[in-house]
Amino acid sequence: MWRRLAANRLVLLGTVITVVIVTLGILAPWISPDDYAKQDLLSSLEPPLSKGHLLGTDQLGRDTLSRILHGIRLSIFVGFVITAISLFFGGLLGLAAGYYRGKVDTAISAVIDIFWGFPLILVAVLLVGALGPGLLALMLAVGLINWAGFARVMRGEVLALREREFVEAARALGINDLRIMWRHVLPHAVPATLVLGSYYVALAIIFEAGFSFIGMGVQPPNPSLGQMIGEARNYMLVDSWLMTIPGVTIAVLVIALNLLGDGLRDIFDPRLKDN
Amino acid sequence: MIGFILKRLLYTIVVMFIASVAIFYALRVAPGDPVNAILNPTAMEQARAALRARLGLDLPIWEQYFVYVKHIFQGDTGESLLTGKTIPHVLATYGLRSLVLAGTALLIAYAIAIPLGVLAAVRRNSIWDQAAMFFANLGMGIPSFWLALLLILLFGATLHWLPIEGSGDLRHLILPASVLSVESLAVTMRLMRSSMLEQLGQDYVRTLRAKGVRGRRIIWVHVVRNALIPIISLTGLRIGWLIGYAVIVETVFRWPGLGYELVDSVIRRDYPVAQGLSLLLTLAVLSANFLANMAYAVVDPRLRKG
Amino acid sequence: MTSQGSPEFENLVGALEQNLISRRQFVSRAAALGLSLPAISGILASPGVAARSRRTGRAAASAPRVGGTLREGYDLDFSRMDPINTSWYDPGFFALYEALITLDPKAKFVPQLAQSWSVSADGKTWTFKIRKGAKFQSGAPLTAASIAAVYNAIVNPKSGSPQIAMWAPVIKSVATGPTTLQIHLKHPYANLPNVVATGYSRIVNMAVRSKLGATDYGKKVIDGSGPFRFVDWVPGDHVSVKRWDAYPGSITPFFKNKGKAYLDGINWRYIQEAASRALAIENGELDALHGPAPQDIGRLKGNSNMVVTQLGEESVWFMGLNFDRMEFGDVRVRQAVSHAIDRDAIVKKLVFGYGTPAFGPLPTSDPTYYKNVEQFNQFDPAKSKALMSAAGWTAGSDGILAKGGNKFSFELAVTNESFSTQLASVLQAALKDIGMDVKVNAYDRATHFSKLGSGVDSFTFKYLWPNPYDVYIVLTASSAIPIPNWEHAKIPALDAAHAKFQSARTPAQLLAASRNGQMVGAEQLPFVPIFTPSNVWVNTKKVHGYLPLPWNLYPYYNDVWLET
Amino acid sequence: MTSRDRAESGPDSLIDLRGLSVELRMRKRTVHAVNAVSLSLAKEETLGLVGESGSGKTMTALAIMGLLPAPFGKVVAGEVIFDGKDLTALSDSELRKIRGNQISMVFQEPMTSLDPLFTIGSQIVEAIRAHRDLGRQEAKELAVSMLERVHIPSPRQRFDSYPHELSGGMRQRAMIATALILQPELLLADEPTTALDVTVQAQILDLIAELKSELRMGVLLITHNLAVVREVANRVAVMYAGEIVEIAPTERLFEDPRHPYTQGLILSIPTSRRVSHLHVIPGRPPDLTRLATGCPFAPRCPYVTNRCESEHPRLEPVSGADGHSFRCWNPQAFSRA
Repeated sequence: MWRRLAANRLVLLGTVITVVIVTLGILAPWISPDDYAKQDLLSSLEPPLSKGHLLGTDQLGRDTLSRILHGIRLSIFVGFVITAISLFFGGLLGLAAGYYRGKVDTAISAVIDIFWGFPLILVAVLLVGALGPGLLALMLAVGLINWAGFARVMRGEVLALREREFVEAARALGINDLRIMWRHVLPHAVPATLVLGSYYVALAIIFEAGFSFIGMGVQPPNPSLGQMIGEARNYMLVDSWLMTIPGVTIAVLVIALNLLGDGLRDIFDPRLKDN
Repeated sequence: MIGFILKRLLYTIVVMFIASVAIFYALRVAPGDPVNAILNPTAMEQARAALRARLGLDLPIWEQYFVYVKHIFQGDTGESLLTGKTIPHVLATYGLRSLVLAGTALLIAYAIAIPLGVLAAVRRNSIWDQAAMFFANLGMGIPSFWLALLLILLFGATLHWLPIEGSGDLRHLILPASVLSVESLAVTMRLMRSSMLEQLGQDYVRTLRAKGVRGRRIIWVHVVRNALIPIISLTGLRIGWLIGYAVIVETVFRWPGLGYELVDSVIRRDYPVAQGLSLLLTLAVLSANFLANMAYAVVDPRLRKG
Repeated sequence: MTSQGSPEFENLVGALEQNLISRRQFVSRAAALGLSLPAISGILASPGVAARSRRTGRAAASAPRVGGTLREGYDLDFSRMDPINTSWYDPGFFALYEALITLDPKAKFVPQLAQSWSVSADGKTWTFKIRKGAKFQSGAPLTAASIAAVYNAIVNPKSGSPQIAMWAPVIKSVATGPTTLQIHLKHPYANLPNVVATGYSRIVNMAVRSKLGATDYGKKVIDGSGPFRFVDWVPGDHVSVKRWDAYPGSITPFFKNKGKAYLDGINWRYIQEAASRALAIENGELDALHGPAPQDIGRLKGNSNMVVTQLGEESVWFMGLNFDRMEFGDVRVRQAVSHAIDRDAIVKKLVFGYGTPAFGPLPTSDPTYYKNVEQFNQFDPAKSKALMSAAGWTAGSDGILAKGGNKFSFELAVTNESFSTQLASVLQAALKDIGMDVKVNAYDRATHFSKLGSGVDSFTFKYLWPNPYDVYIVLTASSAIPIPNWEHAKIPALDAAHAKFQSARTPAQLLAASRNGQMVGAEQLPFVPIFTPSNVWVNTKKVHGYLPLPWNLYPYYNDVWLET
Repeated sequence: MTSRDRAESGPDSLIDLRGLSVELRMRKRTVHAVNAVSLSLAKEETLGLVGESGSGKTMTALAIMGLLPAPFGKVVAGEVIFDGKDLTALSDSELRKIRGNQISMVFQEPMTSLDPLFTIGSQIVEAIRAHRDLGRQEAKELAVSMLERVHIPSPRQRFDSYPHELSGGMRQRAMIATALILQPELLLADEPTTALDVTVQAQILDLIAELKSELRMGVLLITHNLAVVREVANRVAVMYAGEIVEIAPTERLFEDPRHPYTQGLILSIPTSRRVSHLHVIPGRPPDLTRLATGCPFAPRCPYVTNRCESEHPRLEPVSGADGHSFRCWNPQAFSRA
């Protein structure tokens, strides 16, 4: 698989960048030069490359590099954790729906459709209203909608797989359903959901950034890339670095993730292949 | 087809009902109430209590919901607690603005994405193709709100060409619509390209060439039309996404549209407005998907019958 | 501490240039700022000042033009414009309504609806002579009775008026004739003029108001006596008004225009994003603007088509500590918090020097400000630590103060607007240095204020009031617990001081009471004052007769006209 | 060159393939799909081109049409002479004027070979208007009459039906109508019946035969099914591994096939006597990425000799049998055992 990833230069690039950024994020607490919340009002709005602050400082004199690293950490946390959770539940329900069909399917599909019908933004806004702004509301919102996406894909895959000889055979041999699903169906259905997952991670990251940007997401002093841009907005004419750095970071991370996604798709799902 | 329509209708009703309950509950369990938006923060408790009672906020939530539904069936859709504007009026105003924004964005996106997608597919692996795909990746990666700030910085702060916020004349529409269109543009272009490539490989293309039909006609009359089908099904989701995700862009440019006003009304705890807008938003998304399905059938004769 | 070029000084020069204060006032205030007389006279002679005062002079001299709509940007969202229970009074109040009396550029009370007034010998009865010919925009005559109706409505606790506490000494108001209004008091109350001059006391047609209902008036209909009529109000976006051609004219002395307004209309736009405000006026989307982001002011000052007016603001950003939480009931703990805050740094960096540190409950720019409060609340972390250990709190291994196993950690509730969250982070960091662990919670306004109502550990709030001592009472009187005395402050000495203020018989007594109250507040800290932002107004050179005054909060629009 | 001399050519010849070689150039490997194929088709003649799938039949036809799959397909050698012009040398626009006009092609997959979004009628009209400027109405009349000629019932209604509304057989008729609407001189029919069920196959073959005589055109009938050829073809060319291994008048080929492969093919035709034990040619078709030094059929040949392994056999005429040539070092007498 890695060789095939490597085949396409862009995909390779995406993979490498993703890995690097993710690592930076994970290591943030240990590698960031400074406490992301530590202020030095008197040395605020320093430009990049100023002494002691590789990427300069923000309006409160906090070290931008440290905040970026922790911001990445948070983005990654939101992106991957939420996606993982919704993939798990969505996948499970999709699997059940696709495998058992009939009433089970009708019931689950109905639920899927209903959740699918809700605008993510609405769910997010309401949850933020109810739970107060913060990560929890945000992640709940994303999870509540995304699982349906995974469920749909998984269901489709399983419906198709179910008719394949090896499954029929297994059933004929009287192997119990759970075992068949686990051993024979799931492994073949996973790739498609993984592909979707890689895109959902990117989406979740953008979404978190967007909501933190308008102040409905992560609350200070915790750094979120989106929220950093939001705060930097007021200083765009005074110190445009402040909004440029986190912006570029998000863009690079998301683009890398998308490229990675394309790669995964080309490998697992040639049907969807762009070229 | 009729059966399909009826099913969607039922589905829509169910979702709307669930939504209305969820929204109603979520809004009222949220801490804070409209009183703080209507009265002075320093106003004494007596005044607050009086207002709460007048708004019926002292009843238990399920009872309030019951009252709300009763009123609706009596044709009284209520009015904004803050401004006293009737809900239909509010919905019309903000719904329309959102529609204008999302519509324009979609128009911009398609006007650019489709030709570029075709070009990229026809001149596959050419410099055109690579450039197009590069920008597609960029467009999908750049967070819209950040792009918005960059444009404000350029066209508003530096060149002083365009207003940086608010709504009104066309000039106000340019920046938000462009920003909102970028992501759709990128996605559509990619889809159009792959869809074109798929169609170009079809047997009927060979037949057309064997008939001696001109290449340009084959592309624009036959292949493009076939390739558009998936785009149409995407459109539904797109509109939903645009109307929803627009909240971020609307907030950056303070374009008073549906999403923006929804956030505002939730913050002000203007329950009737928030409820109305939420339901409208849900309905918009549902019907967008529905329309996409319809359009599908119109373009593709195979789906017309049955 | 203050010197030439310091913000206070800037404010002062600004005021002088706008002819807001006489040269004599300037001299005395400048001296108060610790400037030597030679220095001061030097400034007065300086070409900049002279030139700019001449310029404003000339603008006012040239002939006013009728017509045009003034587009004015604001930093606050607009409330329902019902004086009695609005959530806040906005500039619109100064175009739609008139008050009994108002303040002139010299902070002197002058006629508006009342042409003259007098106090009885026992100080318990105020008699106002109401001008003739005043009307409401609906056409109804505006008489002493109409005014009495408004005042009597305000004193009803259900009215929701934020002024109830200030009206406490008032028994009732009666119209003894169409042009005679009498206000009867429980006891002498020299502060009464301040109370009737605010936006909350402006005169609305009670007939119309009660017909529509207290909470529906102002949504679609407004009936005041100001020179402009209501057009519409879109919260979060704008308020617009158009000229009232039947306006009977004003008797207020410092208005040059005694007749109807020059402007066809006014459109106020709410611009939430601090950064967008300056951009909007630079882009020509606005003619005037209040409250540009501090970091943009310098740029605006450099712009030759802009007039930047920088005044002190009748406001204070403060931190409220709940006397019932932690040990904030203990004055030493409150003082420890106060000494941990580097106010100069906050002013210098958070608002780029456009503001002044606040060491007492009143803003330095207020005429009644008492400089002696500055002996308190200076930045001194060492002192904070000392105070805390005196209170029995000792730092644990993690550097957090602890006592009997309880850590000193508490919530700081703020609104989720960008400035208050930033201020919160600053306070959080400052308190961490003295071993206090602060959790910042940023809420939307609705949540924030209901949380305040139900009680939080601590919070930040900025009061803004034409006569700050009045709101000081409202926010700290033990009678106002829990709302709006959110910090649940119970300080007998302060209640006493407030009582003195409210029963002052003469302006002299009033000033003395105010100073006493300021000293008590600075020492006892019912709330921890932090700083006062500058009150910055910007208008393009095309706008004339535009005169913002700190003590009126907003400019009057009678004299304003637009060059083409 | 030797083949060039032998390729019969004359005034009555409609199209000449001279040493035509086609390669499919993939990223890494190159497939030698057609190798030095020379054959010619006389006016009004039906030539059957027979072979297993992958033997180069279709590529030969596509090469004639200039429709080799872009971008890999290339004519690397030889020429295709059609009324005096070398088609392989023509520009695409020149070729376009010939396609569907003088030379038409019918494909194997009637299901997918029509644009699903357009009516049958409009797709025929399109073919007309691509070459003649006729008014819509005239064109429609022409199309309808053509639909009639291909025996599509109630052609007027059918004119407005979409492909998915027609049966496979009907679609193939529509395809044929489209192909023949302008009365081409040459029809390339690539497995026109394979995708259809047996009863329909016969009808389509009859239709082609019928129209051939009506329109007096030449037909290159490409199929893997000898039985089909026997019905309609005047001559048969057998292809293997991208080259012609045997070519002869139909009757002769069936009486006296010389090439072991041809023999195998004939033996594998089901007949009344021999349904029980059908002959099967052992082994699989060769890998065309590498050209064998010897006879490509050697690995599967029952009569293989050392020479077969080492030397590539030439296409030699059978003495005394006009128009019968084959490639084999070790021909055996044919026995219908």
